[in-house]
Order: sequence, then C-alpha cells, then structure tokens
Amino acid sequence: MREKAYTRDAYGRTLIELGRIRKEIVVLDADLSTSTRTAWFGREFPDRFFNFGVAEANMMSAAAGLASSGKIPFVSTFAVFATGRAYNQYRTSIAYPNLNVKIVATHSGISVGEDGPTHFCIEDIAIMRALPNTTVLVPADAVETEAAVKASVDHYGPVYIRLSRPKLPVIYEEGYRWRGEKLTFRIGGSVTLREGEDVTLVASGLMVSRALDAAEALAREGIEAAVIDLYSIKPIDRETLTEAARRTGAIVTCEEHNVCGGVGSAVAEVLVETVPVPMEMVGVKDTFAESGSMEDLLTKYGLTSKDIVEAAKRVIKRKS
Amino acid sequence: MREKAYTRDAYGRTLIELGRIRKEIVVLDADLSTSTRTAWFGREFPDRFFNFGVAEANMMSAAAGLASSGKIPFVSTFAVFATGRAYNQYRTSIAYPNLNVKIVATHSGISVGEDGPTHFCIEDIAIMRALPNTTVLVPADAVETEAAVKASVDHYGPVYIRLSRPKLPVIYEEGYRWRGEKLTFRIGGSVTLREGEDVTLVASGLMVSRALDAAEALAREGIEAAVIDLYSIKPIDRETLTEAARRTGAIVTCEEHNVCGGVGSAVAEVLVETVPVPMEMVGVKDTFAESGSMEDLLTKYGLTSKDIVEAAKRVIKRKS
Amino acid sequence: MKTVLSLELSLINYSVKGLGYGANLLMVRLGCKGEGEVFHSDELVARLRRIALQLRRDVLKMTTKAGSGHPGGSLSAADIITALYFHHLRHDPKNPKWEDRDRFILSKGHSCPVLYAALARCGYFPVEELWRLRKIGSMLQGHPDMLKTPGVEASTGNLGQGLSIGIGMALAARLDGKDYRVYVMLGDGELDEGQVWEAAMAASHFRLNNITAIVDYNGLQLDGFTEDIMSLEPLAEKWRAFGWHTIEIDGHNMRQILDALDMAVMVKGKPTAIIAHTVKGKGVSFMENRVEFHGKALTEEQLRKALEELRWEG
Amino acid sequence: MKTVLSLELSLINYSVKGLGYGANLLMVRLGCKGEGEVFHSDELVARLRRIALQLRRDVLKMTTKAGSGHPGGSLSAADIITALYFHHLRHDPKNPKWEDRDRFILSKGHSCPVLYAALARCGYFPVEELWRLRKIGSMLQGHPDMLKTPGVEASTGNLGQGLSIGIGMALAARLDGKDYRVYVMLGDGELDEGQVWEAAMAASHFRLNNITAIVDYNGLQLDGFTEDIMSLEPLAEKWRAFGWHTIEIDGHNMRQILDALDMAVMVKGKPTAIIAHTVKGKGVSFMENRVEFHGKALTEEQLRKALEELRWEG
Ligand SMILES: Cc1ncc(C[n+]2csc(CCOP(=O)(O)OP(=O)(O)O)c2C)c(N)n1
Ligand SMILES: Cc1ncc(C[n+]2csc(CCOP(=O)(O)OP(=O)(O)O)c2C)c(N)n1
Ligand SMILES: [Mg+2]
Ligand SMILES: [Mg+2]
Repeated sequence: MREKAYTRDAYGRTLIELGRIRKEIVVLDADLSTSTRTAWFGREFPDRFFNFGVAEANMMSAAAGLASSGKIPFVSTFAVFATGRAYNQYRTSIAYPNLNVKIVATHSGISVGEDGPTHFCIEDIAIMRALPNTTVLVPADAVETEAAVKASVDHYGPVYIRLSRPKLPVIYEEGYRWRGEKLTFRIGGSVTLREGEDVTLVASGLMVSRALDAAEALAREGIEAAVIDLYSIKPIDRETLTEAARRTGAIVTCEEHNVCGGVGSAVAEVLVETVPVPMEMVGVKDTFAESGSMEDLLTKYGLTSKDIVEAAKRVIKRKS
Repeated sequence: MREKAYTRDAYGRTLIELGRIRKEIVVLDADLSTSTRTAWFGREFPDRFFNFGVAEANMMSAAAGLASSGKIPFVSTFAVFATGRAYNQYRTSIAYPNLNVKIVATHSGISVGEDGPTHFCIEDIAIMRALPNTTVLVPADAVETEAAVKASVDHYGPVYIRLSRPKLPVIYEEGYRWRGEKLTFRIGGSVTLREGEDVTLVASGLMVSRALDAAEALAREGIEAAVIDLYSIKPIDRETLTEAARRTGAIVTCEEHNVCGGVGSAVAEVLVETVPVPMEMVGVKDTFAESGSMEDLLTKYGLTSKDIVEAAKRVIKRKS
Repeated sequence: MKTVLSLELSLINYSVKGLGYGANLLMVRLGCKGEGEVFHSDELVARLRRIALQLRRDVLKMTTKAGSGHPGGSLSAADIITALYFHHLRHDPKNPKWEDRDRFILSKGHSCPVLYAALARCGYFPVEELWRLRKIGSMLQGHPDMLKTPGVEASTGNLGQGLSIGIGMALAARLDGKDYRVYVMLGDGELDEGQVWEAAMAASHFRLNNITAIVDYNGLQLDGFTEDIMSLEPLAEKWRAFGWHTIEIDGHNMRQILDALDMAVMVKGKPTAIIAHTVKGKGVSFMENRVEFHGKALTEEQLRKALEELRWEG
Repeated sequence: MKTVLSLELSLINYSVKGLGYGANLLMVRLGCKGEGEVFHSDELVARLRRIALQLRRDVLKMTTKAGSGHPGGSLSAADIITALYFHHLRHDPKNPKWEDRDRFILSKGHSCPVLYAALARCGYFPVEELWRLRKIGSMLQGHPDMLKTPGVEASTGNLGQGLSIGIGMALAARLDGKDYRVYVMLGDGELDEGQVWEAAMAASHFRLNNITAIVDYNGLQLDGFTEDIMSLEPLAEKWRAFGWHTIEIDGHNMRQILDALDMAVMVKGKPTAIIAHTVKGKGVSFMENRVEFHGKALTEEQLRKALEELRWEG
C-alpha cells in the first residue's frame, strides 16, 4: 500500500517556497483559500495574496491585469469554478493575449465525494484544452504536483493545473524520482512507469496509481502492460504515445473525467493521425454522478483498477 | 454554384412558425436579438420574448426557471457568449437537472470574419459536448437549420444548436430533401450525401458544402470520396461512422472549430473504440486566428475544399 | 389589546434595531392590510419557534451522521426556512408539482440540510431519509438536486444562480396569469457574485413584484468575515439602488420574519429584498459566529453538547 | 478674471445639467487643489476639441474603408478619449511599455476605432495603419488585441472584463509602489454584466484610489435604448452604493471632462466613477441617438455627408 498525501497541500507548500524566491508571484483566490491551501501563502505573504470573495470572473480578469503588469498570478479555486465559471474571462483576458497566468484548481473529478455533482468537475480538461495557448497539466500525486507547479513558473504563458480534493497515493519518491531515478517534469512530457508489450495503460491524475495496480494484476495473469503517466495533456507527448501504440498495438486511457473530450479523446486525436490502434477509455461515462464517499463513487462509476483490467483485456482482444 | 442563405434567418423564421403552434415557447436574448434574429419572434410575440441585456449568465439561469415552470425557452446570443460566458450556469442550472432549454447560438467559428477572435468561437462544440445530458447539433445550411430547430422542440432536454454569421451555400432542397428524397432530421443521426469507397469526408456546418466540393474535385482525380453531413455531434451516429470507416478505411473530418476536442475528436473517440482507421482532421489548428474577411480567413486557416482534398490524399496514403 | 401591545413592542424592536422598518410597518397599520393578516399570534410564533428548534436538531444530526456538510449557514437560515415552509408558503407536500404552489429556491445551496429537514418535517418525504444524507444512492445530495428530491425547486450549489432561476419562474407566473410567488434565499458571501446583481437589475427592470429575495446576512463566508473578505456595506442601499423595495429585519425574530414576508406580498411594481441579519451557527453557543463550522460537521461529542443546548424552553 | 468667469460658467453649466457636480467643484475651489491644475485654458480646450474632431473623422473613414465596425459608440467616446490621450494620461507613444505609464483600458472594446485613431494620432503607429482596420494581417483587429497593437493595454471585446483587468493593474501598482493610474472606459449597456459589479465591489473593498471608471452613458445598447432593454437608473446611486466616489458630467464638454479627470486624482481611499452623459453617434446629425449605427459602417455617400458636418468651426 502506498502512502497518501494531499496534492493541494503540496501546492500550498510549493507556492510558499516559490514565493520566497520569485517576488513577482501573487496569489488570487475566490473565498476557497482554506480548501485550496492558498491561505498558507496568504499568511506568509499577505501583501501578495488577494481574496476576491465569491467572484471568480472578476478574479480571473484581474489576474490578466496583474500578469500584464509583470506579476505571475496563481489563481485558485475549485475546478468547476476555476474553469467553467470564468471561462469566457479566461479565454479573452488571458488565453487570447497569452498572459502568464497559472490556474491551479483543486477538487476536480468525482473524488470530491460527498459534496456531489455540483462540485465535481468532469469537464475541465476538455474545456481548457479546447483553447489555444493553454497548457493543461494533471499531476498524479503530491510529489509530481510540486514538480508541475515549479515547471509552470518556468514556462511563459497560461497553465492550467488540475488537482484533487482527497489524499492520493504517493507514487514518486521524494524529489520526483521513480525507482531511484531522478525525473524531469517537462511541459509536453510524460513518465513511462512500466514497460510492457501487450497493452499500454495511459493514465493521468488519480488514475495513475490505479493503472499501476491494474498492471500488476494483469501481470499476475501473464499480461504485460506498459504504464504511462500522462501528466501533460496539452501539449501532449505525441512521440511517446505513438511509440507505445506502435509497440503494444492497444491502448487503455484512464482518467477521472468525462470520456467525452478528455484525456482519452486527446490520445485518440494523436493516434488516429499517426498509429491508429484499438483503444478503450476508462473514465466517467458521460454522467453527472451523485454524492457519496470517494471510494463508493469511483467504484460505482467505473474508475477502479478492476475496470482498467477489464478494459485492457477487451482491447487486447481487439488487436488485429 | 449553390445559392446562399443565412442560417440565422432560417432560425428566426422557424421560431415564429413554432411559436404559433407551441404556446409554451419563450425566447431569451442578451442584447443581440437583431443579430440572432430572435427580434423577429419578439415583434410577433412580445409577451413571450425577454431581452436580458448584456447579461448572459442571468439569462441562462432564468431559462432554467422558465423551463422548470413548463416553458420551452430558446436562448440565443453569439456562440462565444452562449457557451463560455454562461457555462457554469448552463452546467448547473440546466444540464445537471436536464431541463428543457434550447440554446441556439449564432456567429460560431471564424467565418464571423472582421469582428475578430474575441467574437469567434472555435471551442463551443468541445465544451458543450463535454457535459452530460447535452445534445449538440450543427446544421449545414438554412434548410437543415429549420429541421434542427424543429427537432429540438420534439426532444425533451437541453439542446445546443450552432449557427453561423454569414450566408451559407444551400445544400438541401426545400422541405429538407436531398436529390429529391425527403430526409428526417434525427438527433443522433447524419446524412450520407455521397457514396464512395476510397475515403469518407465527415463534415459539419459550413464545411459540408466544402466537403462536397472536395469530393467532386477528388472524383475528377479518380478518387471516390463518401461525404457525411454529421449534423449531430452528440449523440453521434456511431453506426454510420463505423460503417464508413469499415468500408472506406480512411476518414477526413472537416469542421469550422478547433481540432482539439471538436468534431474530429468526437469521431476519433468512436473509431478507436470500434474500427481504428487513419484519420486527418481539417479544422482550425489550435489558434485564435485574427480579423479578416470570411474567405480570407477560411483560406489562411486551412478550411477550404483544397485543404480537404489534400487531407484526403494524405489519409489515403496512410491506409494499411 | 394584546395585539396592540405586541405591535407596539414590534415597532420598538424595529426601532431599536434602527433598521428603518418601523415606518413601513406604520404605513401598513394605517390601512393597507388588516392587522390579522400582518401580525401573527403568539401561538403561531411559539409553534414556529419550536419547529425551528427541531430543524436545527435535524441539521446537526444529519450532518454529523453524514460526516460532512454545512451546518453553520443552515442554522442561520433555520428560522426563515421555518417561517416559509410552516406558515407563509402556499404549498402541498403531497403534491410537490402543484402548478399554483409558491416556489422557494435555496440559492445558497450548501445550506440544504435545513431545507431537507423542513421538507421532511412537512411531509415531502420520510424523516428517515435525512439520515442517508450524502450517501451513495440517497435522494439527499450534498447540494440540492431538483430531480432527486421532492420539493426541491432548483438545482443549486454553485452560488449566484438562484435569483436568476427565480426570475424565470416569476416571468412564467406572469405569463400564465398565475399568482404564485417566488422566494429566493441568498447568502451574504453569495452576493459577491455579479450574477446576483444582473438578476437584481433584471427583476426590477421587469417589474417583478412576485419575487422576494431573502439575504441570510450572517456576516461570514467560507474564508472569514464578509467585512474582511469582500465587504458589502451599505448593503440595503445597494438593493435599493438596484430598484428593490428593501426591508431589514432580525432574521431570528420570528415575528419580524413573518411580518416582512407579508409586507413583501403587498409591495407593488417592484421586487422586495429582505435583508435578514442573522448569526451563523445560531442556537449553539460554540458554533455561533465561528467560520470553522461553515462546512464541517460536528463530532459525536460536539453533537451531544449542541443537542443539549437545543432544547425547548418556551 | 477670465478664469474666474469661465469657472462661474462651468458652475452654472453643471447646475443646469443638475448633476450635483457643482458642490464638488466648489469644495475644490475652496483650496484642495490650485485652480491652474483643475481648470484648463481655452487654448487647451480648443486644441483638444479640434483633435476630437479629427478622431471622429478618422473613425468614420476607417470603418467605412473596412466595411464594418462600430462607429456609434466610438463617436460618443471621442471627447473623453481625446482628453485622456492628448492631455491627461502620463504616457509615451515612443515607449509603449514604459513601466510608469498610466493605463487606459477600453472595456467597451467594440469602440476601438476611436482608440486606434487616438493611438495613431499620438504616434504609437503610423496613421496609414488605420486604413487597414479589420483586414487580414493588420495590426488593427476588430476588437482590441494587446499583442498586435502598440498602446493597447488589454484585449477586450467581450464586455464586462475591463474593470476587473484594471483592478489587477491597480493592485500591481500598489504592490510595486508605483503611482501610475488606471482608467477604464465602460459602456452603459456593458453595465448589465454582473462582472462589472463584482469589480466595482472589489475595487472599493481594496480601497483602490488609483483606478477611475468612466461610463460612456449614451443611452443606447445594441438592441435599443438602455431604458427599454435593461434600465440602469438610478445609476449614480448604484456606483455610490458600491463604494465609489461618483461624478456626473456632460461627456462632450471638454472642460467638464478635464475637470472630472483631475478630480478623480484627488479622491482618497476610494475609486472614482465618472458617469459621462453622452450621445451615441455624436457629431453627425443623422447618426446621433440612432441605434442602427451601433455596429454598422457608413456608406461612401453617408461618409461624405458626415465629413461635411465634421468641420472645425472654432
Ligand atoms: C460559484 C461558487 N463559488 C464558490 C463556492 C464555494 N462556496 C461554498 S459556500 C461558500 C461561502 C458562501 O458564503 P455565504 O453565501 O455567506 O453562505 P453562508 O454564510 O450562508 O453559509 C463558498 C465560497 C460555491 N459553492 N459556488
Ligand atoms: C459579453 C458580451 N456580450 C455581448 C456582446 C455583443 N455586444 C457588442 S456591443 C454590445 C452593446 C454594448 O452597448 P454599450 O456598452 O452601451 O456600448 P456603446 O453604446 O458605448 O457602443 C453588445 C451587446 C459583447 N461584445 N460582449
Ligand atoms: Mg454568510
Ligand atoms: Mg451605450
């Protein structure tokens, strides 16, 4: 069993660390700073923290003004508000003029749990990646979150980072290592966590640890599954994906997001234009879902490692 | 040369026609009723027309209240405002409770022309189809617009209909016929406009007539292209698409929309799960574009029949 | 005699609060509406206060049982919700879709525990459902879901949308020549949302006098005091400048609540806003005015203590 | 003597407009600021009026050349834009990114023709660029694009966002200890957008006195008169209730514009809103107050007539 940690805690800590060295970082929140952990930055740097109250649209456009004055604004709230509630503001004030704003949203997906569908966000990847100039990152755990937040500062332009509410199993070793090896978080990159010849599991966020579990379960049945942590949805790692498709001839995508327009869709876009192979998409099957505990929901809505195992077997059967 | 007609004129006329028989139809606009043509309904039925001023969010949620009181609200404004400006309102007030609201947006795509990128909408298909309970329709001409609007009333639940600013070539004969044959507009359906064995052109909206032109050009070079008018992006006509993939082994999608998350993406989602074949996507290549005349823009940004022809040749070369 | 006295007391009360409500009340007294309709019996008030206590107990029990939820803003809204569902609203729990019913929208959807308690105690569904709050398969979602829960009029939880939804209903009423009324409860933090002001502007532009907005002015939002996070004062002037007849009351004084609701019915040509001064966590000493109980359920131990405080003392 | 006279005339003028601005002006006269800074020479006023005329001519020529665009709201804004770019703003056309420059945001982005004319006539780019408005490859987009056009501070055109962007800039100024000021021009129809009121609330909460909002109150939006589409009155009370120092002026009276802009600089502890009463299509008889010229260019024939009217008569 892996240890667990909050990705939003990692965000809160990293923000402070970055805030110490990069004086141009400012942080904006919309009355959710206790939940998003930006309140920690606010306590450390009160002058550089702005709480806009429950007014996401205003916050988003204000970030544009701060960015065009040389600041690096981090804008945080829950994913459903960070994206859909201020979408037109993000589009026109920020993405269109390619301003240096980082949006870090917590409480994505259905693992939000008891608050229910009004507070889930199963569409943010789809809607953010639909806009030009937009980088979309989905870290898999707390360690990768730190790496993603840091990488976002070194990249000029709008970046959307998708985090979760609950603690997630920690996959990477401290300092962003995998099995001892130091990794580099690269916008447009990915991590191949496991090699395998029969099928490739392409996962993001909370589903990465589940994909690893699925790969182990498959291995016990003699099926060798490669596992890719696709932390960068846009830009997307075309090279690694096409190579994986070529080698394994079958892909399963795993995302805590609607299967319409999300990670599966982004991967499919690449493969049909390069190496069209059979795919199965594990994700939320176009439903708003309901309130419940995280585990109840992930099980009922088909996001367990068992669901991945079954999808892998289905897709392998479809290989030509 | 085909005749041309405004799809939004067809919308305006159809609304009045429907308004006469369906007393529960009400129409909402946000200070663009002269452009969307809902003003025509307003003149005919002033009591059932509500102009909300420049306040799309309020309009969208108000539509929810009207719908839950038994009305059938048609909500109109430009696509960039109808979708992104009131996205969270649409999501929670309408899509989540599956209310009977019809959103008919004009001025989609880049054919808006001189007003420029702030008024284009190249992301609406992606963001609307990312939500459950949402039907997404993209009529190809004025005749099909009438059919789509009428079909939307016979379907309970939220429907998004995407229209254009400029006049579009009229493809269908009066009364929604194709080469004399009466068609039925079916949510989840499509029209196969042309048969062909070498490649299938799957087009929507303004690109349908261009796909037909491309097919003729290809035919002159001995390439037989099937052409599908995919007017229903969600639900999508899986049967026709998989059948086409099976028969022709190569697909070109043609859309006046970003290639990230749009029609090409929706088609790719189907094919990788059924008949993975090589695809090329003709569409806006992830850029906001710029101001200019419609034709200048469609040419510069790769949306001509020539672009379709080239994509078709590329994809045919990739057939295995 | 007793009525007159209580009336005088009410007036004094309003004056003491200094909320400018007395003048209004006087006007009413001068003949616009009969006393009986405007002023309410001690028995009624006592009955409602008792029910409000019950709802508070329900709120705390169901959220603790669920292990999550929003008790603070449920308690601040409890007296108003009680006045609405157990006296003021025209509704029929046996026929939740009755066309002529008044509509209530909880725009501050996170406070649904108190709405659920009211609906259950009214008879929309069995009280036992309350204990399945937020569990998978339950009819009681973490935020109001109009498809799953009988009596819930709108799906809310993303703040700022309820007043707009209410406008749609009020327009529909006018179109259909129906005299039902629409009530929308908003949080004070929620008023930060521009959509609320879009709706405020539109409701007065459309001259909707069949809609009443009730602001649960408890002075706290999620991150702290509204005064610190995003100050709202002068709040009544804002509503007035947006064209609303505006009344300020003590949102825990049942008589003032009932009077204000009646008053709103009488206003012609414009919508009415009731700014209800409340206390977040009202009724439980250690919860009152404490931001940490915005979105956290009590522990079993805290619940025990709270329920001890929430006893009827007449 | 002359100054005093013109001052008196101004006062009379304000009183005639009945806009409550006189009192304010008196206060200033009583010592807060020297006369010379507040009141402007006839020469200056004449120069600015002449420039405004030029901008109006440019607006009509460039939109007719483009075959589309928004002349009506450009003409209503022309005098204010002139006062800003040719007198009030601290800026340097040779150094558009100068850190200490004042910022101007045209939130009602569709009126960019007049902004483009001002920028060109100031020297941000050659006047010839104006004739390539809205053509493919041009630096002058249909709506303002801060990446393509030197001097454009924000990309706007989706109404309601400019004041928020301005807040970001004003916060940055405070953080950096800079004394530049931020000016945001909004349309009256644009005020329907709730985001404007979110921004209004936030600017006063943050006590930003380095931001000035200017409302081009021309009484028309896209579909008709604001009074019919979405009424705004009492508009000044709205801004005041949202915590803004609020001044009303005649937005075509150059002296009043200059005075109001100066006044705003002096206000402490809160932002200032200048409600400028204007006429859409101002300066061309057949365009004034006519909704059809909101978003339509003149024909060649109409342009000829219009340019005849737009001649300097001192
Ligand atoms: C649009 C939106 N943004 C943010 C939230 C998260 N949120 C839930 S409750 C709350 C604070 C609300 O404060 P208030 O309206 O005063 O409610 P009350 O004090 O009555 O509980 C916030 C920010 C939300 N539900 N919706
Ligand atoms: C968010 C948004 N909704 C709608 C529009 C379309 N639109 C362009 S101008 C306009 C009317 C604006 O009226 P006003 O602000 O009064 O401008 P002015 O009269 O100064 O031209 C509208 C609705 C827009 N640009 N942005
Ligand atoms: Mg509150
Ligand atoms: Mg106007």
